[in-house]
Amino acid sequence: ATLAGGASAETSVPFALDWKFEGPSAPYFAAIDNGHFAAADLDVEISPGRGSLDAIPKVATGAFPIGFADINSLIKFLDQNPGAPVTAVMMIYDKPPFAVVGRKSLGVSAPKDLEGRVLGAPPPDGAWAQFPAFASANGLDMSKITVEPVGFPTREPMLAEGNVAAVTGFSFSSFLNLVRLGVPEDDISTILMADYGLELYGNAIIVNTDFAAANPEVVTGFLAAVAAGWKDAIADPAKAIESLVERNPAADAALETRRLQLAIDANVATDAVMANGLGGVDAARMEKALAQLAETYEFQNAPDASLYFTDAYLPDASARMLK
Amino acid sequence: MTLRAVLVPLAALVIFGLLWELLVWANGWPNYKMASPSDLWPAFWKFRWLFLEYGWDTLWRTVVGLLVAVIFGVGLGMIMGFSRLMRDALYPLLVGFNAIPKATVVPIIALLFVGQHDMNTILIAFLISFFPIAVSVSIGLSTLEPEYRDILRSLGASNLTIFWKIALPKTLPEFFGALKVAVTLAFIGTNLMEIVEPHGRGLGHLFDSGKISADYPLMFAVLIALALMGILLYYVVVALEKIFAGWAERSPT
Amino acid sequence: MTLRAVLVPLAALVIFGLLWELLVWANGWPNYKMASPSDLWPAFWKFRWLFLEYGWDTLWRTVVGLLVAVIFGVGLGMIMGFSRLMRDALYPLLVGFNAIPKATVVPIIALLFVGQHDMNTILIAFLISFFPIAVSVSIGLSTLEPEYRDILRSLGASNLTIFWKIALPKTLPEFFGALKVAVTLAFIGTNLMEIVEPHGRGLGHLFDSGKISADYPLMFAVLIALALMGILLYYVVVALEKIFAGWAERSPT
Amino acid sequence: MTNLIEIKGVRHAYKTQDGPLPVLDGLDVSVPEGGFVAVVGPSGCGKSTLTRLIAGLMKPDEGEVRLHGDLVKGPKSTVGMAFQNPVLLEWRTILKNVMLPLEIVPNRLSAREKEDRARELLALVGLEGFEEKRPSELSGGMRQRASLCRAIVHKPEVLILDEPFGALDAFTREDLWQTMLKVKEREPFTGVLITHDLRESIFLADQVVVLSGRPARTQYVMDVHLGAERTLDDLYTPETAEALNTLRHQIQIAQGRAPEVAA
Amino acid sequence: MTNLIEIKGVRHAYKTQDGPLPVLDGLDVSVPEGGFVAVVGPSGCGKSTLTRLIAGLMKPDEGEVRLHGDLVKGPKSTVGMAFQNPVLLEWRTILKNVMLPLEIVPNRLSAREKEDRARELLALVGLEGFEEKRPSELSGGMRQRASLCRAIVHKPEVLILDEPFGALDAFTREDLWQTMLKVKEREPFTGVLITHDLRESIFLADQVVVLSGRPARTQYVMDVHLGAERTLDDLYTPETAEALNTLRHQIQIAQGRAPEVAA
Ligand SMILES: Nc1ncnc2c1ncn2[C@@H]1O[C@H](COP(=O)(O)OP(=O)(O)OP(=O)(O)O)[C@@H](O)[C@H]1O
Ligand SMILES: Nc1ncnc2c1ncn2[C@@H]1O[C@H](COP(=O)(O)OP(=O)(O)OP(=O)(O)O)[C@@H](O)[C@H]1O
Ligand SMILES: [Mg+2]
Ligand SMILES: [Mg+2]
Repeated sequence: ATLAGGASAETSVPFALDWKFEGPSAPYFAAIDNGHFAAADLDVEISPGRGSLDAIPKVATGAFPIGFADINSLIKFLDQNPGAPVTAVMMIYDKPPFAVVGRKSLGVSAPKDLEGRVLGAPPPDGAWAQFPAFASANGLDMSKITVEPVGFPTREPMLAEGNVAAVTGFSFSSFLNLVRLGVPEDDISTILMADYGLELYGNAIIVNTDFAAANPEVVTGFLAAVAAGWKDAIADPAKAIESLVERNPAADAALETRRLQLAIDANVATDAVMANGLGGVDAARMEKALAQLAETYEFQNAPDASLYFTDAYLPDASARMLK
Repeated sequence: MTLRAVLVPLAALVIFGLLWELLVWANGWPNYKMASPSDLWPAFWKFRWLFLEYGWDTLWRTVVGLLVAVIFGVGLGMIMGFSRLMRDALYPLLVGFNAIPKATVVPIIALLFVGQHDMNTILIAFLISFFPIAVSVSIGLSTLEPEYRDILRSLGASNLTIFWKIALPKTLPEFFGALKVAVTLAFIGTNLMEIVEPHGRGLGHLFDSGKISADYPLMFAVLIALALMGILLYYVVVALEKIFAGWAERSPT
Repeated sequence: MTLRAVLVPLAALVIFGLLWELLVWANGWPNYKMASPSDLWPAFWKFRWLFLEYGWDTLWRTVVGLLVAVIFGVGLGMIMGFSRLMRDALYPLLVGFNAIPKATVVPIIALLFVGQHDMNTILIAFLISFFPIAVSVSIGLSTLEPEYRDILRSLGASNLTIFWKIALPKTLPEFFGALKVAVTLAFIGTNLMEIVEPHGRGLGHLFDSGKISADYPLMFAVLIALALMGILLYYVVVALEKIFAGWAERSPT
Repeated sequence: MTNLIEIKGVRHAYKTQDGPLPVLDGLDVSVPEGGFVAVVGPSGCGKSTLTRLIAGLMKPDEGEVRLHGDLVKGPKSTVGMAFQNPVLLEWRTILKNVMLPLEIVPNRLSAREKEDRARELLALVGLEGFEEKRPSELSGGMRQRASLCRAIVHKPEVLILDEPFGALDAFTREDLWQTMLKVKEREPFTGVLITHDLRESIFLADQVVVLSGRPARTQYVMDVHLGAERTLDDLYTPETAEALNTLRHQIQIAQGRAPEVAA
Repeated sequence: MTNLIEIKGVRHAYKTQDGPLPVLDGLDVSVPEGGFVAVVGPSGCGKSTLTRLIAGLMKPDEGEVRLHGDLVKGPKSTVGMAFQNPVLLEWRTILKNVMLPLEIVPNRLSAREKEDRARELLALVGLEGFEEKRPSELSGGMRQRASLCRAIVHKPEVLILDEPFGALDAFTREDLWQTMLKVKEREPFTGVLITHDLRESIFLADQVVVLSGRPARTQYVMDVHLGAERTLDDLYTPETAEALNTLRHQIQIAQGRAPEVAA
């Protein structure tokens, strides 16, 4: 799996993103453009994806040695496909972006407000999948909430039209889409589930375990570069976005800067991360997260936290500090 | 003859299944790359009631959409077949419309008719499948041999009569060919709606559920169920064809 | 005649555009529900270079996929047209395969041939568009009037010769009809790959970008660009048809 | 005398890629009500074109075609036509093929009566037992006979026959001549018969029109003086022999094989 | 004497929905090399079926069909056939239609030579000037002539003609008879001619075979004793008149109109 690229001795490492080239993927491009990967002798090519469930198999089959995906999806994947050679090695979204986005003018500004109102939810939506756990943590009576299944493309337009009072979705995406649709920003209430009792973790860097076992130093170098990329992006989001727009000329720079900033503030640069550095998980919280997952998902096998995350490849905490 | 008509396709299906199993087995592909037929039975069995219920949802909407497509397609085909002007004017518009991926039309429809899930699904199945039918009818009409047309024209028959008595029967083999294509497209249309704008019904929804829980055998099982339903509908078309256009089949000797 | 052949479709397009504008205007629909033609110009203008570059990506992959589909479809159609056994055996499999939404096949292909974006895109364009061609060729062959066939058979001609000299020319009008359907399907295939498995090229990617930044006029502009490219390719097919199957067009008098 | 069919000074040219091909060039034919005119002429001179003009399937470039004094503007259901090429609808049985005009031309027959009429005609032309067969299961001559039945099944006022007996052997043909006379007596019609059999033209028609070579004009018209009751023996009289000779000579002129002298 | 075509005890029935329809029932025909046999018989008796058997397009249920002593197993490129229905390929010009066999049957002609040959034949049958027309622009008789050209263009060893002159007027037809004799002299072939014109059969053939009504068997065989150099005057000799009479009588027997007496 180590391909020496011609004249340079760089190791080629394809990196599978979970989603398209949006603001929150700018830090990885920044890591390339600022030479962090090159410093670790890595030649990284980033590929967009169609969701976590696209990125995970890409890494599990070995097509990509490293990827980026939601750890909750990974847990389910490993439960359904025991022994698949994939695991998470670095937590990026300390708080998952799972959110309920409502409109104050339609009466939604806190979890309790959902009762008696219509909630739009795309069934395959990651945020919707956590909603039951969120509901039980907040003591919501599910029977009082009318859930309307909606499609991804129509989710925000339906809210903008007032067909539903709130939707489930990723905090940064739904918020910005609504703004684009002409909903006043102060009318939008973003209820981040992680702020209301949801203990789950969010997206993490995942690796093919076979690859990682064979190239531990490559993985560690990669993770250090990622941390550096995030650090740069937090310091100067606009510059990071420039790296992104270079890859996707059709992207709207202002919008993506905004999206990146939202992700940084709500999901990445949390208090815990600022204190301990990017990438680690807390074993106690992980146990709670697994328990919450079990509320919504029926495990085929007994959950085992060690299968899903390992800190074996994490670089020193000093290399992971965001400031 | 009838036995053969059943055995040959069945044998083909079995051979195909075996080859598939072999391919997966030989490559040692994991489920999430490609599931093999033997993995699918448990999925089918576990969700057998849902398969029946959702399968029925998908089926009836597809059939209704297809019926609308047949009616509309035949009408449109007649207009284009009889009038060169309309053919010149409408063909490019239709081709343009059909070159637009229907997946992108789904949200527009869903937003236009919020909540009308059945209607929306039927609408997409219809929109995606009428074109081949219109094309085949229009070609059948515009290439109708003048000798045939003259037989009826000399009797003072109207264009509509010419269509019913000559053009339609003569063009039936092509029409049924187009219908076979339309059947497959209508299925795609129904599922597109069920997957892109989920509303908790139909096999598309089941596929989605499989995707959410990363249950790859279930996803493959849904696809196979779709294929089987397509085949089912195909045989309905074949039966109709036997009745209405059996004369057209030429034996080689 | 040639003037008319240009003016009529153009007039139809303009009338269609006006009706659309009127519809949006009369209903007062917001952009995200349905953009109107007048909203699209800024989007076109702003991204004109990207439209050209990505449009070319989409076009050439579509054309290559279509060519493969023509070759494969004609071959398959010949096999099914000449042999009843193969027809009975293959038709159900093909219908089943085609009833599976290609959007769900895209990830499987993408996973099988990682990184081969061009090939994957062409593959999907091909997979989605060969069926109508195979059907039309197979029907043309199996319904070939024995009188025509006998002319060549009596000279001791092989099946292949019969196909080239009689079956193919005689079935050309239907073949071109199928090609017109296939053109639209191939476009859908290319875009499916570009949208579902993003790799930063093609109009599908531009659409996706529009979606990400909720730029509805851009999304509609991409769809219109796709439609126009479909129409462009349609006229290429029409030109070929004029050359090869002009005889089949019957004037009504 | 009122002429049911009146053709005056008709000119027609087909538009082809290499310019117009003049086919009819000054054609005059008139058929009184109840009359039967045979048209003969060299192959390719324009006889079938003439039938299409009378049937209203085409309009002449110049001149007039009138039925009952009215200009022919389009096809009429009172016209029956047997085309030179007996195209039968392959997806219908012979019986259903013959019944086709009855499905289209307004009439008051019940389904039963329609079928009876078609069966009767088929029996008349010797196709009993083939009613339920498909056209592809018939021989060339049998198809021609079925097409003849289709032309007359709806008792048309005007009957146009384009070489209706071309594919038949001498005896079947002579049988059908007599059948046609019988039919005409029972259900009178005004007829135009295209043929290349001069004896046939004399036996069936009241008048024989000889067309010149392409572009065709009316070159010669001969009245036939056989009574309504004709037998095959009438074909072997000296008068008939003379008439046949005159016609042969005229056609030779039409083909440019003999010098044109006043007949 | 070696017979090039040898048909012995051939029986054939078509499978139809109402059971088998026996068409040939004990057919014997033999044609020596260079011979020309005419086959006559009532409409629908099985003449076209016979041609299909000789051409190898069908196999008989019983009996043998041999060419050069070998059982016919399938179509051969040394056979030329003019079908009763002169199907031309609509998408080709007349010239290209006639050239079709030259494209398929192996030969050493250059493109130029092929075209020259086709043009020559078209001129021979009076279709000069129509080489570049489409079949739909031709009259019935002209199509038939084109189809005749197609049958002989590749100089087949065996030529099967199924009523090749049916749609032609008497003079064009007689012209073509003479043309055929000339062609045969220049490019000898062994021929089978289906016709319903008895004078045609006598003028062209060395032997006339009369088939009985369906199911057909060989009912009568007559040798024609006209020399190789035939003129139309030969048709008006007393011998020919007698031969014609005999044939007429035989066909009447075939149609069940006259009692069968030893001829
Ligand atoms: N659709 C057409 N387009 C162009 N030319 C045509 C068309 N139909 C007929 N012709 C030409 O018109 C002439 C007369 O044709 P028509 O069919 O009337 O002849 P006809 O007298 O019926 O001959 P035949 O006895 O051989 O049937 C022919 O030279 C033919 O080539
Ligand atoms: N494909 C077929 N299927 C069934 N029956 C057929 C088929 N072809 C011919 N027949 C029947 O076989 C008989 C003989 O047909 P054939 O065409 O050989 O007659 P023919 O002697 O050529 O007559 P004609 O002089 O009218 O052309 C007819 O009764 C016809 O109905
Ligand atoms: Mg004619
Ligand atoms: Mg015959």
